[in-house]
Amino acid sequence: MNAMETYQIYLTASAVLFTTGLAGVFMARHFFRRIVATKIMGAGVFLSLVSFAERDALEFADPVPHAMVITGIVVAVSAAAFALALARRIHQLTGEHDFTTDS
Amino acid sequence: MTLQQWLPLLILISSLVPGCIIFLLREEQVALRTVLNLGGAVAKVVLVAWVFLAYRAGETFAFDFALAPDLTFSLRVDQLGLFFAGLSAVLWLVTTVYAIGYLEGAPHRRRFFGFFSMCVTASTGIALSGNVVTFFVFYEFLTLATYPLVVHRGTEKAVNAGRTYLWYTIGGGSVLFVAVVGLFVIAGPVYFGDTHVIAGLMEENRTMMTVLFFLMLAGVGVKAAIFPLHGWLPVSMVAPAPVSALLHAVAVVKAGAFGIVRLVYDVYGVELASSMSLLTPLAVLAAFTIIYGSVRALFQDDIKKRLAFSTVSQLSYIALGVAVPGVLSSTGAIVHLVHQGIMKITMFFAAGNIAETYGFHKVSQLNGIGRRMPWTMASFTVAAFGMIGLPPVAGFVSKWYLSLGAFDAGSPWVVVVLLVSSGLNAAYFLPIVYRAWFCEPDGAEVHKLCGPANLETRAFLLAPVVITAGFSLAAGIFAAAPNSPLTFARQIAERLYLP
Amino acid sequence: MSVWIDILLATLSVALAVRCLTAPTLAQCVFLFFAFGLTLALAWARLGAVDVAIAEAAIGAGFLGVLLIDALRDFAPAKEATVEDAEGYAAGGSAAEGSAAGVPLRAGRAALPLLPLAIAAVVFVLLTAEAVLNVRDGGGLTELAQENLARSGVDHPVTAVLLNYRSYDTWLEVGVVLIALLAIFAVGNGGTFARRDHVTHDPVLEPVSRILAPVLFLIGGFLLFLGKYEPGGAFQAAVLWGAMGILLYLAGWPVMTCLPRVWWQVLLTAGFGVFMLLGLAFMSGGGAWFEYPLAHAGNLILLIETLAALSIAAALTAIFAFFHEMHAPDATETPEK
Amino acid sequence: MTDFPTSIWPALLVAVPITFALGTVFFAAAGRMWSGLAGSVATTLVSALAIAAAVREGGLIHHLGGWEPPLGILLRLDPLAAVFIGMTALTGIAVSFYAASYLRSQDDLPRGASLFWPLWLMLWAGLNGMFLSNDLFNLFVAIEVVGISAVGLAVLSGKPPALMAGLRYLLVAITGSMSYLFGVALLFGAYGTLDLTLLSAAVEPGATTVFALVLMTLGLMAKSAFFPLHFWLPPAHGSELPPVSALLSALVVKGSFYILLRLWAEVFGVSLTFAAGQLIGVCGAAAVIWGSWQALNQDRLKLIIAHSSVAQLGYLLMVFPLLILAPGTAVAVASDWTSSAWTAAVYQTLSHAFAKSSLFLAAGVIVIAAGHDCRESLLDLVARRPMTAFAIGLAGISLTGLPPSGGFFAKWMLLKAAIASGQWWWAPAVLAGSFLTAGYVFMILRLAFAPGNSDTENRPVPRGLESAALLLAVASFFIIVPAEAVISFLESSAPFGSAIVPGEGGVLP
Repeated sequence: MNAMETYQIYLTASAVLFTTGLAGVFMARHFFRRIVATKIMGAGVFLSLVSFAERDALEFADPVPHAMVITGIVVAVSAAAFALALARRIHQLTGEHDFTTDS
Repeated sequence: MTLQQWLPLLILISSLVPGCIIFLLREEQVALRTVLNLGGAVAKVVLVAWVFLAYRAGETFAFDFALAPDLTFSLRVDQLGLFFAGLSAVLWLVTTVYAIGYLEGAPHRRRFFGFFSMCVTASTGIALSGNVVTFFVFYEFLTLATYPLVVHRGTEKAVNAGRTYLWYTIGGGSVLFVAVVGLFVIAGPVYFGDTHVIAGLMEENRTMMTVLFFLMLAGVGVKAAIFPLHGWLPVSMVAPAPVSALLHAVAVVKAGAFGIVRLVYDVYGVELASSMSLLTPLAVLAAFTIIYGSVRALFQDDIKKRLAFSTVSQLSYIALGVAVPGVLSSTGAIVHLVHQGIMKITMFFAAGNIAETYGFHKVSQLNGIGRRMPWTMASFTVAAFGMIGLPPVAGFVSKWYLSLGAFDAGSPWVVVVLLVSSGLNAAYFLPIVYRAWFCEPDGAEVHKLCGPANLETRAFLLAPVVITAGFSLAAGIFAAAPNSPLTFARQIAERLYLP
Repeated sequence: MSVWIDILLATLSVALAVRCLTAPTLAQCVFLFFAFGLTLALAWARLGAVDVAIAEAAIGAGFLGVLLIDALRDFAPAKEATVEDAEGYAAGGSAAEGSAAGVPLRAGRAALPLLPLAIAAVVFVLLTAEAVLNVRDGGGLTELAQENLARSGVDHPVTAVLLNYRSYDTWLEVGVVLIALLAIFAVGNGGTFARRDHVTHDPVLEPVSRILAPVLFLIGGFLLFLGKYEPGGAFQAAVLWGAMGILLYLAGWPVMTCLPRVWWQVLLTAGFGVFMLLGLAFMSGGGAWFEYPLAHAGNLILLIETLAALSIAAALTAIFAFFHEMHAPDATETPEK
Repeated sequence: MTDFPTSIWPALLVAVPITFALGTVFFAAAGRMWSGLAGSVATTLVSALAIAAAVREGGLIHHLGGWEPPLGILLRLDPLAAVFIGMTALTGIAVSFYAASYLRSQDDLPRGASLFWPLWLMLWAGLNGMFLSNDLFNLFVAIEVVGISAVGLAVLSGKPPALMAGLRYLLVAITGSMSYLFGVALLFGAYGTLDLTLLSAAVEPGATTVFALVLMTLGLMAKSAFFPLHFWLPPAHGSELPPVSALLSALVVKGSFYILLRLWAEVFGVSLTFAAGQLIGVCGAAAVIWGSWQALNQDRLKLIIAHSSVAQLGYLLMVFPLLILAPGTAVAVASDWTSSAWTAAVYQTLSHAFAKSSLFLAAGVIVIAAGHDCRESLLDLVARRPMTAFAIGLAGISLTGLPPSGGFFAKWMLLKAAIASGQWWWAPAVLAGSFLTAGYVFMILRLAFAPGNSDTENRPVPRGLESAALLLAVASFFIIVPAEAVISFLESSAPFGSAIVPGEGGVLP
């Protein structure tokens, strides 16, 4: 276990998180959970980026992936907030909270 | 480029531009529309004649325009194309006159005449196409231009006929498309008459070239209504009579038949095609279609439907003539392009006159009609005799050459087919003639037949039918004259077999 | 020893993620998501990404968490219909209606497709992990970023990347926030907010907000300024200021209606607009877009960061207010923005 | 690539629409329209000037922030990007005028409908940014700008079906872009650069590249609604406001296709195999047949048009197998068909963009006139609205691929490439596609020719709406005319014309 470096642990976790999120997007029914699932997917991606940054660290970690992740988080949250607004609006208008009635 | 070089394009423009202007006119601008229509039609005849004379004098015409990479729009004038262009131009003039009379007062005439002009543009385009791509473009354009005409009446029947028409023609067009692309990939832009190009490529691509031949045959075979691709033709006779005339005699089916002629004679070359035994299947199919169409025609009571199945049968004479190698057969095939056209258009005009004047659509209603409409029925009778192959009408000449050619090529079975077909032709046309002239009008019809009229029908309707019947007779009687269709056909055919 | 902390954090984050998606109620889902976000933030701190940790904790878990909680007001009642759920199950599984909270995953309907799915998921995870772990070391851009730091106008490499090397990305990202806000307005009532003429202060939050709001404002400003040298910067500041706005809003201050319409418009677009225009302004000297003269780069970046932070904070507040008022669509509306 | 001169045009292509987008925010509905229109005109002008400059110079670049890659981001206006930007501008300006007239004449729209203008101009900027970007991560941000503003536009009508479809679209978009970003992370980890040009030089075959390829391809395919990830598109495009449907179907799906094409040709070539191309091609063929068949079986005009998009996008996928060389094929030999395949990709994109936007705009006219878009709304259209009927006819012909339209040229090139490369098995799919397309196009025309019921409503429609639809239809038909010039411009620079050699990457003959 000691042979495994810190970043590798988190890389593994990132793979699992990405898959979990991906599965969640497809398998979850409630809008709410699907939106959360996309966030988990995103977290997996961001974790991998940060881990790569740590791997490539010299005296400090690679700043480019960090900046990418900060940008990515803001973008992802904006998208999620929009999705949530949509979901709430649909719920208000129709009482639906999943896609079962839609096509 | 001299003015003369632009002549082929002008031939197209003479119907394209009036068509476009007609679309922009208002519905009630009848006079202007009529002037445009007739002016365009006359101009086209004059232009074709001009080109013909110039061509005779040794002038060559080539109008090439690179539309896009690979796609060179090319108009060429050769004897065969000119022959077909002349047929289209003359019959369009006649049909225009007829259509103006037939549709007097009908709604949506603007649309009708607009597409009508497009249709003839397409068919002269097919005639003058210099290469396979241009031919394909006009071939598809013809489909598009005729569709609105088929569904013109907008009734459910017309719309359904339009659907059938489209499934067949678009299907055929798609197959032709693939084949044309395939040919392009192998042989580049194939110009008509450059048969040596294909012959040179034959060695390496034998299978591919065979496949392409049959794909192209299937593509043009749809419009030529070769069994089993003929299904659209009897259905689409619901269109107005001028359209039927156009579909059956001038534009659509002729485009198909002309396509077969071009494919065998000017793309592959008759020698190559026969040496690869590509022609035998075509001959068998054509022979079958001839008999099949005639048999089906026997059982139709609807006049136009009977005529439609007769067209299916007659068209395959052309295919059959093409499929039997030899100068005489080729002459018969090529001349039948014209002969079938003028005879069949006469019959459709006559049927249209009867329907328009008395509302009769069935063969069984025609008892005694000859007495009320002597000119119309006389013309019909001439055309019917021609179809049967009785001398001296044009049809006899075609059948004569086809039979001679069959003997020449050592295929006497073809003659048997022709004889059987003639018998069948007689069996379904003679009853009409008999009823018209020798039966007493039935009680119900008497009343209508006794209506007062100076002429049997409107002059615009009567003149075209008499003229085309006259053509049919003249083409037969003066077959040996220096400028008869037969002479031209013979010249074309002889050139094909030059060493 | 430290490896075990990492393993623990990694495992915990995965467990929280899985549990979050399969939690029986939406409320649990939200709180697990919250916990997941914080765990992740810790993980990032462990990986030396303090900026990211702050951003994730503040925006990823914090702001989105608040929105999710607010959304619960709409969706949560669905889970109370437990009796119907039970009947639905008894009736043979048409539990789809009204039981989304009870049946978190689609597979809840029928267990059969679960097996191949699970196998597929395991294979996918293994593949992903295999691919991810064996990524060869591309070297990254650490050195380059460091070498050019002196020419960037700031001392903190992450800020240098965000606001100089790759400022175009950051600019577009500020744009994304604005677009999301516009899109959210498009969903609902075109961006109108209830006018709180009669100020109804929340008895608990009102006194809290009086103390906390200025503190948040100051910390935000500090973080913003700090970004030049240390982890911190526009986004982190924006979230704190946004939190301030949200707090004031919840406390009952007429946040969304106290300013005239046009001021809100200016506030929301200033960050994005000025960021772009400043970039364009210095092109006249033959430079590139977003290329700043070295002498002024530090100050310009600070100015841009301040405006961007203000805009994002305003957008976050507006989004939250919009969410909050979504629940009561019949409130007196007055056109805004 | 990098030898293109530096210019400010690439920067302006993004900055100008955004400036106007921000401007529109400050106005109320009427002012938004005028400022939005001004923005559209300005962006079109900038696009025209930028393309003119690119034609003159062969291509333009712009180093953002003055930093060279890999540290900075490079905007690259090469011929391929220029053509896509031109497509966006032409569609954009026509739809903008349509939208101005549409939004003003319709009084049953929600209050937020005037947000069309800022969202649309942002979308335009995002698309231009996408076509220009030479940086993987920047592409991600541009994708998100496009994605969120597209969904924002999609839900403008505020009706529940549109919201539902919009949410589905948004979830697919987020999932797709996260998948893409994971690929970016892997590539960055492995090669330490985000710049496409540098990456294409550095990339090596191996598991990482393959995995990134799969993730990015799937993510982009979902965003482009490529079969079998197309499920979200028909309900979304079928329920939006007409100008929005036009924009989204014409432009937005093409954005992710553009990135996919670039990535395959420039970056992933080393890890691609002949079989991978075939797999994508099969997806394309299935899309063509499935989508057309679905379109044939729809009752509502907008749904017919939307399903047709799935089919027409399938043709784009069929380009990929033709770009990848079979083992042992010489690049010089393949230049015969790779150039045709690239032409097919570009022309199918262009002709579909114009034809599809024209059809959606025409559908909007019909909905205004008849109040709905069921089959009855089409009855007697030829007599009631000849201009719209003509637009539908022209666009339909181009969509079907009948000569001599732009769509015909695309299909000609596709078939030519398929036959020349020996992959004749794509021909039946192309053929079946044309056949079925003709089926639904003429189903519409058939109804248009049929006599109408007396109770079919015929409300007045602003003339501008019909003209915009016709303009795009004409564009779709006649883009064949400048083909020679367009192609020679495109051929002047990679990746156009390059063949993908497995194990080596994109190679210009």
